[in-house]
Amino acid sequence: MKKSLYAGAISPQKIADSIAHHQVKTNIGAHDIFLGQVRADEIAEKKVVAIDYSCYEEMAEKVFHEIREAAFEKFDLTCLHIYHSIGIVKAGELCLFVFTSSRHRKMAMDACRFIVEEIKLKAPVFGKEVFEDMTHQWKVNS
Amino acid sequence: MKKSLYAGAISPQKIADSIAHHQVKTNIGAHDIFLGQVRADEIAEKKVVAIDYSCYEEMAEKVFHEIREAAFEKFDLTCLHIYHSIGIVKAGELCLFVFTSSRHRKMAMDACRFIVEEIKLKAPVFGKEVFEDMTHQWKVNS
Amino acid sequence: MNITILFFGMLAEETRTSVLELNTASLKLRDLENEVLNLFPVLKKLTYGIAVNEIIVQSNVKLSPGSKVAFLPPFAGG
Amino acid sequence: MNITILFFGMLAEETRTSVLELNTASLKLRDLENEVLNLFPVLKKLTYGIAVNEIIVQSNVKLSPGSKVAFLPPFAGG
Repeated sequence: MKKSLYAGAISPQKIADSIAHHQVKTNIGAHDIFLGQVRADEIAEKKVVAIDYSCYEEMAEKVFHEIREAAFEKFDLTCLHIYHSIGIVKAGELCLFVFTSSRHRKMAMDACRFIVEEIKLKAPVFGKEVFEDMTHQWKVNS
Repeated sequence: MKKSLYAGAISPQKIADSIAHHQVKTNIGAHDIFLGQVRADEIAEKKVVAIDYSCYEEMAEKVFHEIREAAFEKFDLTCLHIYHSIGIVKAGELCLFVFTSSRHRKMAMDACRFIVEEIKLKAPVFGKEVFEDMTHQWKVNS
Repeated sequence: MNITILFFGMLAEETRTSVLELNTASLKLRDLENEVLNLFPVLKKLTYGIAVNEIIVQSNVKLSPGSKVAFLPPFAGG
Repeated sequence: MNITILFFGMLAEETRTSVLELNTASLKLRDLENEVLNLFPVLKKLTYGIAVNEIIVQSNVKLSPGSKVAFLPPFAGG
């Protein structure tokens, strides 16, 4: 089973490498990439400097796998990659990388949106928002 | 006025650099990236090896500018970049790079889709599909 | 029978526990849940969902020896 | 008056012309279009749109000295 959990922040270079790998697949006409980036939100006058992500690992990988299978079922995709950070991701760094590829744009875009919504809803991933003074609060998806 | 026309294929490295530049903007929570890739379609048993893009340059830049303005008007975006290749782009290479950033995912994704559709519809860009034997046919958006 | 109890995120922080092997007489999930709430009263004021063997369950399922029962705080992925 | 005629893509290929300075008596777009169709009859069997001064026009607009009239084949961007 392909792993989706990724230790630490996702680098722009990893994204470039992933895009480059798809240039041999000449039946692809469209890619859609969604990236989640950690915001330096201010909460009660304290600034978020990082999110420390943890998860229920076995369940999370299973959920990512099911989301991937469901996306291939629903949409006519050539390729699909999902990476979610675990561990510390600083404000401004990337914590989620969803990459869909298809012959046509509509499929790639519809699939990408579906996957992002499914991850938010179903992946047992937990985020500790760490403030400048090293206090923290637990993030909840809205 | 920011230029959107770009000489030749768009490299994965350019995309990585563009993503990296946004890591200082810590009010961004979501990026959406759409990439158009040239397909090696087979047409009447001949394989497309490249598309040679040309355009009505002054008008195209004006149209890209208007699409950008309309997107900022319609969606709550932090950043927005559009690059379209002009000249030869080989099969497997990237010819379009649309990059939207926002606090929240919905805005970034809605804007990205809007922009891609607007470009297809309104940008005076013309594509010559070049075959292996160097014959060609003119591409028409479907 | 032996059941593995797992806590994550805020729940692990509040209970100061992440894994617990419980020898229980509870045969069904709601009985076990009450047992756990009595052990960790702090859970009563927290929001959580429950996964049995890595699958989210809403109903009062039967448990088997070795079942893994995970208490999950609100998700924050993506 | 002098009008600049521009052809792009397939139209430039078929007319073997990309820019043309035309000294014309046509005051309105449809008259000019007919003049151009007579000069390049090949255009009659091709699909095109027209932009005057970089803006797509559907109606029979008035032309001014120095207007740029572009004949545009179907778009293929994106």
